[in-house]
Amino acid sequence: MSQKDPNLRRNAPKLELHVPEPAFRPGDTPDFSGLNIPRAGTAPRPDTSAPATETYPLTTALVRVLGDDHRAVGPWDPKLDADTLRTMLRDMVTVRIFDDRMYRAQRQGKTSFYMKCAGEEAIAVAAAAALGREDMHFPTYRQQGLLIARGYPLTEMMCQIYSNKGDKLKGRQLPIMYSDKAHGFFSISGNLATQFPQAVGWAMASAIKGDSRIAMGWVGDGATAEGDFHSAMTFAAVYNVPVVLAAVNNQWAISSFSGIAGAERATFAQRAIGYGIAGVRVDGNDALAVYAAVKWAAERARSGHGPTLIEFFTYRAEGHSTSDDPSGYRPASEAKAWPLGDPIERLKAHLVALGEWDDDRHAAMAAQADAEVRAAQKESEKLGILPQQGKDDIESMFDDVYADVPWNLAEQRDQAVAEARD
Amino acid sequence: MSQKDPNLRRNAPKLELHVPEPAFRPGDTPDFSGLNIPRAGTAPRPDTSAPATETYPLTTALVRVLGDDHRAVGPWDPKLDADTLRTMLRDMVTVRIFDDRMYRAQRQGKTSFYMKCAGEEAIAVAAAAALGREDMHFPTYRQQGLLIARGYPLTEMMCQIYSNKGDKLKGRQLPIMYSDKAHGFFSISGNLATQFPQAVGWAMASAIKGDSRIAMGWVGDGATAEGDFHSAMTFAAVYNVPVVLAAVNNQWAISSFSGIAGAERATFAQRAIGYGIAGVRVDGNDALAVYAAVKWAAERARSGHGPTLIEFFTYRAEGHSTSDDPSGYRPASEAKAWPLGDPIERLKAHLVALGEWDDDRHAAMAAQADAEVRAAQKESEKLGILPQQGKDDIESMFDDVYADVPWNLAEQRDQAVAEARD
Amino acid sequence: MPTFNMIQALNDAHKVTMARDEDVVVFGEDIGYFGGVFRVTEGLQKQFGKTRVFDAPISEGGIVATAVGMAAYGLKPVIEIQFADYIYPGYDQIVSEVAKIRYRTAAEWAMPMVIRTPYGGGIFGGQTHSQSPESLFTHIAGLKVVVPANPYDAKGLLIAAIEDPDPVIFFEPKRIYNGPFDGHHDKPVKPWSKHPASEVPEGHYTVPLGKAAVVREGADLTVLAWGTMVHVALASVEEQGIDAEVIDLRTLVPLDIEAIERSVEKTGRCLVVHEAPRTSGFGAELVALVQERCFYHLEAPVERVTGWDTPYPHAYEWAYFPGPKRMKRALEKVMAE
Amino acid sequence: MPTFNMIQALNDAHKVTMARDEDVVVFGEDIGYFGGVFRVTEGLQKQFGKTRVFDAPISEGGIVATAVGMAAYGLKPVIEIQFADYIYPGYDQIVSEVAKIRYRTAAEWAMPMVIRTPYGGGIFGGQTHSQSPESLFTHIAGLKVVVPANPYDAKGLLIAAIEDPDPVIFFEPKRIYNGPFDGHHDKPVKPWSKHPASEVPEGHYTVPLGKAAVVREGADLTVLAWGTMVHVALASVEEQGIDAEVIDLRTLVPLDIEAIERSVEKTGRCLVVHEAPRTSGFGAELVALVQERCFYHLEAPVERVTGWDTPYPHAYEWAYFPGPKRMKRALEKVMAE
Ligand SMILES: Cc1ncc(C[n+]2csc(CCOP(=O)(O)OP(=O)(O)O)c2C)c(N)n1
Ligand SMILES: Cc1ncc(C[n+]2csc(CCOP(=O)(O)OP(=O)(O)O)c2C)c(N)n1
Ligand SMILES: [Mg+2]
Ligand SMILES: [Mg+2]
Repeated sequence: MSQKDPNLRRNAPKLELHVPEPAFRPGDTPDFSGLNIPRAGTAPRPDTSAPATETYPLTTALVRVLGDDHRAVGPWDPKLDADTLRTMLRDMVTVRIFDDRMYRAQRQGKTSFYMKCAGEEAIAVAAAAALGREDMHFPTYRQQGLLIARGYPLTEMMCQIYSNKGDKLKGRQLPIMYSDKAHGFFSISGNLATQFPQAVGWAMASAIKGDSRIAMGWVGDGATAEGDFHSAMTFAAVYNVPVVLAAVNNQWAISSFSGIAGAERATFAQRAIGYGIAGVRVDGNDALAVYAAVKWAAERARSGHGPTLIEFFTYRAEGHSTSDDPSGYRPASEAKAWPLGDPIERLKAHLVALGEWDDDRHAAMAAQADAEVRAAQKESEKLGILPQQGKDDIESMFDDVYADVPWNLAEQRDQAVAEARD
Repeated sequence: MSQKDPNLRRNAPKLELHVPEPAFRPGDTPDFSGLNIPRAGTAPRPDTSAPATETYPLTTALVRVLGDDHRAVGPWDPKLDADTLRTMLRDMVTVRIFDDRMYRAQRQGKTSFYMKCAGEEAIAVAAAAALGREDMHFPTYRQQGLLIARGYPLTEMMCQIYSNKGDKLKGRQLPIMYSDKAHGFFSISGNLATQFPQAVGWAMASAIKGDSRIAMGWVGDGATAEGDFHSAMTFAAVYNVPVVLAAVNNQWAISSFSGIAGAERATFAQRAIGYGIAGVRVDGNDALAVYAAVKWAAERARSGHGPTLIEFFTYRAEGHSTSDDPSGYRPASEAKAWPLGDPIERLKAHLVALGEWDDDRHAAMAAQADAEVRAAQKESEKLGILPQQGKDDIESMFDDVYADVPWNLAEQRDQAVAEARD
Repeated sequence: MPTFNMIQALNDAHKVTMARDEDVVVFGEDIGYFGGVFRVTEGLQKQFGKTRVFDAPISEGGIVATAVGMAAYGLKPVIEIQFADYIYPGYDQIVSEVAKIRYRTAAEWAMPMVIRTPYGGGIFGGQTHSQSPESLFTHIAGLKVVVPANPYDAKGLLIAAIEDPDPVIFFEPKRIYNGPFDGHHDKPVKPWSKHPASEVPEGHYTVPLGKAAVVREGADLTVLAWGTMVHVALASVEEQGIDAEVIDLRTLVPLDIEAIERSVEKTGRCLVVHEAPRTSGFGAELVALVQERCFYHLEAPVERVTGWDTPYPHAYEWAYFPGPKRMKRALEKVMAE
Repeated sequence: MPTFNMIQALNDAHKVTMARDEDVVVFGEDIGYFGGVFRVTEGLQKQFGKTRVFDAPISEGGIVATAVGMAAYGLKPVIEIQFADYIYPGYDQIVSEVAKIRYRTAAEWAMPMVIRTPYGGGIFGGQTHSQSPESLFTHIAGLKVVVPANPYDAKGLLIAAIEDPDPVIFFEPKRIYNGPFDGHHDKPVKPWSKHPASEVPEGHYTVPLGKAAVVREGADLTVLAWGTMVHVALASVEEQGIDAEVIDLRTLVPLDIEAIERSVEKTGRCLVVHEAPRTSGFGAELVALVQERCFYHLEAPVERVTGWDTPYPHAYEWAYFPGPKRMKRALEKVMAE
C-alpha cells in the first residue's frame, strides 16, 4: 500500500535503513588493526570527588594499567601488593578451570546447561577484590568470578549446577543461576537487565537507612537495550544513589554483535553522560584496571558522589552458552585475534615482570586449583547429578511460592506426591 | 533488621538518599534570576550533515532566535516570511482560545476531561510548520497545536472532546485523545512514552520502503523516564532512523518537577550523547527557534544523517489537566515569573518589530479566531455533549475490537442492546 | 471512632504501619509532597520525611525494580502505581522478579512489598483510567491479590498486606474511594459516612488476607464479588428481592475457597460478578472452581456478570459497566434455571 | 510433498508470505544472519535482504513498539520474542497499544502483526525458558491467540496469522518443534517425519484462525488441548482406552465455541488440558464456558489437567509437567463420576 501512497515524494531522496553488520563473519579473517587501543597509563584519573563531567573524556578512552611490557603504569595503577595480585590470579585461574569442567559436565549429560565467562575472568574477580565483603552484587550469569573470589564453596556452585540434593536452591533454578546472600550475591535472574535497577534499589535502601554498604549492578552489552537499563540509570541519577553500575561489553549478545545494541555510534560508558553521572571505559582484560576503576567508583559512591557507570571492554572468547555454537556467526579465529589478550596471561606476565611469579609457581598453582575443582566436583556429584533429580522430595516443589502453603498448593502437593507414587 | 546487621560498618560515613526538591513551593516567591538563559543568537548552528558529536555543545546550550529586542538573530534564524509568521501566530492564538473554551466546557459539565497546552503553543505549531504535511507525528496529549496548524477542523476536535455523534472515534477515547491519519497525527495513547518508539518504528518502515517521509515522536520531560524512551533512542541510533524525537520539557509532570526525571544532573537533550545521536536544546517559547530546530533535524533525517533528539525548554503555565490544581505544589505566581515569556507575546512582538503587525490587527485576528472557535463549538454541540452520549448506537461499542466481530462479542452486543432497552 | 472514607482509611493504614516499622518506605509518582493524585499518601512525607516518602520518576518498571532491591535489602516498600492501567511497564519486574524471588532462592530472599493501585471504571476515565486487570496477577504464582471494598477493610487489609511476608498487589476500587456506589449512576452518590464500614478504629488492626466476608447472608443464591461490584451486587439482590448470600472475596489470591464452598453448597446457585472483561477474567477461575468442587450441589450453571470483551469505551461508560440492568438479567437467569 | 518438522514449516511460512507480500518484515533478537536461536528464520535474511529481516536490540518493548509504528505505516511486521518468558517487557506495548489501536481509532489504524514466541516446558529450561503465558493474552480484547500443534498447522496458521487484519500472538510449542511428544519423557523422541501432519504442501495455503481441529473422534469424553498437550492428551486417551474426542483448539481467541459445544453435547464429559499454572489459566475460561453453555449435558464436573501453581522448577521438570500420570488420574476421575 505504501508505494501507491500519493504522499510519497518521488523526487525526494529515498530513505535507507541502516542495519549494523559486524566487521567479520565466518570465512573472513579477523583483523583488529583498525581498533583504537590507547596505550596503558594514558587515561587521566579524576579525583574521586570530581564532578561527573570530569569523567566524560574517560567514556571514550580506555583505562588501562598493564602496559605491553607487563608493567603497571599511570594514575590508575592501584599499587596492589603481590599477595593480592596472586590471589586474583589464582581466582581467575580457578574460574577458568571451573568453567571448563562444568562445561564438560554438561556435555557429559550431567546437567542441562552451562555458561562460561572465558576471557572475562578478570572482570568479576577484580571487582570482587575491589568492593567490600559486605557490599551487594546484583550479577548476571557471567559473574561466577564474584562467588569464587569471595570464597563461596565450589561444591555449593556445583550442587546448584547439578540441581542435586546439595543444591540450596532446591533444584528450582537453571544451572548457574546462583544466589547467596552471605556472599553478597543476589539471585541471578533469567530475565536480562532486571538486576540493574534492583541494584539501584538496594543502594537506595542502604542510603535511606544511613548504612555504609553500597551495591554493584551488572548488565551485558546486549542487555543495555532493555528498558530496565534506563530505569537504573534514571533512578541512580535522580537520587544520587551509591551504586556502581557495570556494563560488561564482551561485544556479543548470543549471535548479535554490539552494534545491534548501539555500539557503532557511542560507547556504553557514554550512556552515563546523558544522565549526568560519572562514566568510565575500562580494559576488561586488565585486572588492575578493573580493580582500580571499581575501587574508584566505590569510593565515589561511599563519599556521596553518587553512581558511576563502568563499561568493561572485553571479548566473549567462547560460545554464549552450551546451547550456542559461535562459528555460525563469527570467525572461529576471532577470539585469538582479539588484541586485548587473555586476562589471565596478562596478569601472570605482570607478576612475572615484578619478579613475584614464574612458570613453575603458576603451573603448581594451576594444578592445585585443578585439584580443588576436581575434588569439589567429586564431592558434589556424590550428592547427585541432574538426571537423577526431580524424583524425591516432590513436596518441596510447593514450598516457598509463598511463606505459607495456601490450600491450592497443598492440594496440588498431595496430587503431585500421589502421582510420583503412581 | 538492617540496623542490627553485623555487616554495618559503623565507622564508615553514613550514606544519604538525595531526594530532589523544586526551587519553589507554595508560599515561596519564585525567583529565576539564577537561571542561565543564553542570549538569542549565540548558539552555533552545525551543518545539517555535521556529525552528531558537533551538536553536543548544543545539548547544554539553548537555541534562541528571538532577542530581547524582538528581532531574529543568529545562525538559527529561519528567515521566514511575514505571512508564515502571521500564520503561526494565528494558529498559536487559536490554540489558546480553543484551550480556554474547551477547558470551560469541561467545567460546565459538557465533557469529562480536558488538557491545555498553555505556554507551550509555539512548540507544536512551529513544528507543524517545519515538517512536511506528509510526515507523521506520534504526539502526546499536549500537541493539539499540530492539528490546528495542519488545518484539522476544530469541529472534529470538539466532537472528539464531547464524544458525540460527530466523533469519528465513536466516543471510545478520553477527550483530547485525537487521531487523524490524513493530518499525519497518530492516535494519542493514554500510556506515556509509548509513542516515542512507535515513531521510530514508523520511520524505520519509511526507510525500509525507500520512502522519503519522516516521523516525529513526542514525549514529556516526566515521561522520558519510561523504558520506552530508551527503546526509541536505542532503535533510532542502531538503525540510523530518519526520525525527529522531541522531548517537551515543561518542567512539570503533574506535581513532580523535572528533577524527579533527572533534570538536576543533565538536560534532556544530553540524553542524545549517550546514544551517539544529534541533540539540541531549544527555547520552546521562541517559535522561530522551534521552527529552525525541527527544520534542521528534519533535513538531517531526510539526508541520511539519522535521528535528532530535541529538548524544548518551556514551562507548563497552567494545571496538568482539568483534574489538577497546581497551587497545591508550586507557587501560583511561578508561571508569571518564568523568564522565557509567553510564546504568543514574543512572536507578536517580533512581527510588530518587523513592522508587519500591530495591536489592532492582532485584536482583529484574535477576534476572528475567537469567532471561529465559538462557531465550531456551536456546530459541534449540535451533535451533542458528553452527558447525552452513550445511549444510542450501543452496537457500535463492539465494532473494531477486531476487523470482524467474533461470536463472544456478537453475543455480548445482543445483551448490551437488550440491556439498553430495559 | 472516626468516620473515614476509603482514602482516609488507606492513608491511616500507611501512618500506622510507618510509625510502627521504620523499614516501611513509600514511593510512587506524585505521592510525595503532593500526596498522590487521589491523595492517599497525603501528609506522609511531612510526617515521615523525604527519604521514607518520595516522588518517583515516571517509570513503573523502575519503581517496581527499585522496590525489589529495597525488599532485598530488608525494607518494606509500599509503592503506588498511579492507575492500574499503567502497571504494565512494571509487569516484567512483577511477574519475573517480585513473584518468583522467594521461590527461586528457596526463601533465601523474600519480597515483602505492597503494590497499591487504583483500578476500575465508573468514572468516565476512558480506556486508560478504568481497567480492572486483577486476573492478570491471579495467574502469577507468588503474588497475593487483594481488593478492599470499604474503609474498614481498606485499612485493615492494607496493614495486613504491608505486614505480610509476601508481595501483595493491592487493587483499590477508585469508584468507591469517596462513597459506596450501587451502580445507579443517575442517583446522587452516598458518602461513606452513612455506611457502617466507615467506622474505622484508630491505630493498628488487621483484616486477615485470604478471608472473604459474607456481607449479606442468604439462602437462595451465592454472589461472589469484590471491590465496587460488592455494592452493586448488594443493591441488585435487594432490589430484586432475592435472598442471596453476597460474599466480598476481599482477597483473590489466596482465595477463601471454604467460604465459597460453604455458601454454594447451601444455596445451590452461584453468580460471579466483576468489572473486568469476561474472557479469562478472574470470574472464569471462580466458575471453574465452583463447578469442580460443588458440581453436585449446583442447580443451575454458574453465571457471570462482567465487563464486555472490549477496551473500556469512554462515552459508553454505563453501557459497559456491569450495573443494575446486567445484574437483574443475570439474577433472573440464574434463579429461573 | 516435503516432510517438515515444525521449525521448517514455520520457516517456510515466512518464505511464502515474504515472497508474496513485500510489506512483510521480520525482526527480533538473533533472527537475522544467524536465523534465530531455534532457527525458525534461517536463511530469510539471505533471501529477502537485511532491511526486511534483521536483528533487533534486546528490548522486547522496543521490538513491539517499533512494530506498532511499522504497522501504522502499512507494513506487516512478524516479530520474534526469543522465549515467551521474555515477552513481559513488551507487555505494555502489546496490551495498551497493539490490542487497542484499532478500537481506539475506530479502525482508522489497524495493527496487523504477528508476535511469534516459543513457549512451554519439557526441555529442562527452568523458570525462564518454560512458561506458558497464553492466558495473559486471552484476557486482552483485541488480540488473537494462536497455538499450532503440528507442522501442517504451523505453516497454515502462521500464513493465516500474517495475512490476518488483526494482531496475533503466535505461541510455538518448542517441545514439539522437532517431533511430537506424548509426555513419555523416558522414551525416545519420535521425529515429525513419522507423523502425517509433517506432510506440508509447498507454497501458499492457510489453516483458518478460529477453527479447532478434531484430532480424534470419540463418544465418551471431550478433551480440549493445544500445543504440546494435544499429543500428550492423545497418547493418554489411547493408553487408557477411552473413547475420547480430542480437540486441538489451535486458536484460543477467537475460540471455536461451536466445535466445543458440539462435542461436549455429544460426550457429556469434558477435560481441559494445559501446561500453564492452573489458577486463571485459559482452562478456567474453557471450564466456565462449557458449564455455562452445556450445563444440562454435563454428567460430571469439567476437569482440568494443568501445570502447578508454582514457577517452573528446573529439576522437577517431570513432576511439574502435566504428563501421562496426571492425565491418567484425571481421565479416571472424569470418567468415573
Ligand atoms: C528479557 C530477556 N530477553 C531475552 C533473553 C534471551 N537472552 C539470554 S542471554 C542473551 C544475550 C545477552 O547478551 P549480553 O547482554 O551482551 O550478555 P552476555 O551474554 O554477552 O554476557 C539473550 C538475548 C533473556 N534472557 N531475557
Ligand atoms: C505509563 C503511564 N504512567 C503514568 C501515567 C499518568 N500520567 C499522566 S500524565 C503524567 C505526567 C506526564 O508528565 P510529562 O511527561 O512531563 O508531560 P506533561 O504532562 O508535562 O506534558 C502522568 C504521570 C500515564 N498516563 N502513563
Ligand atoms: Mg555481551
Ligand atoms: Mg512535563
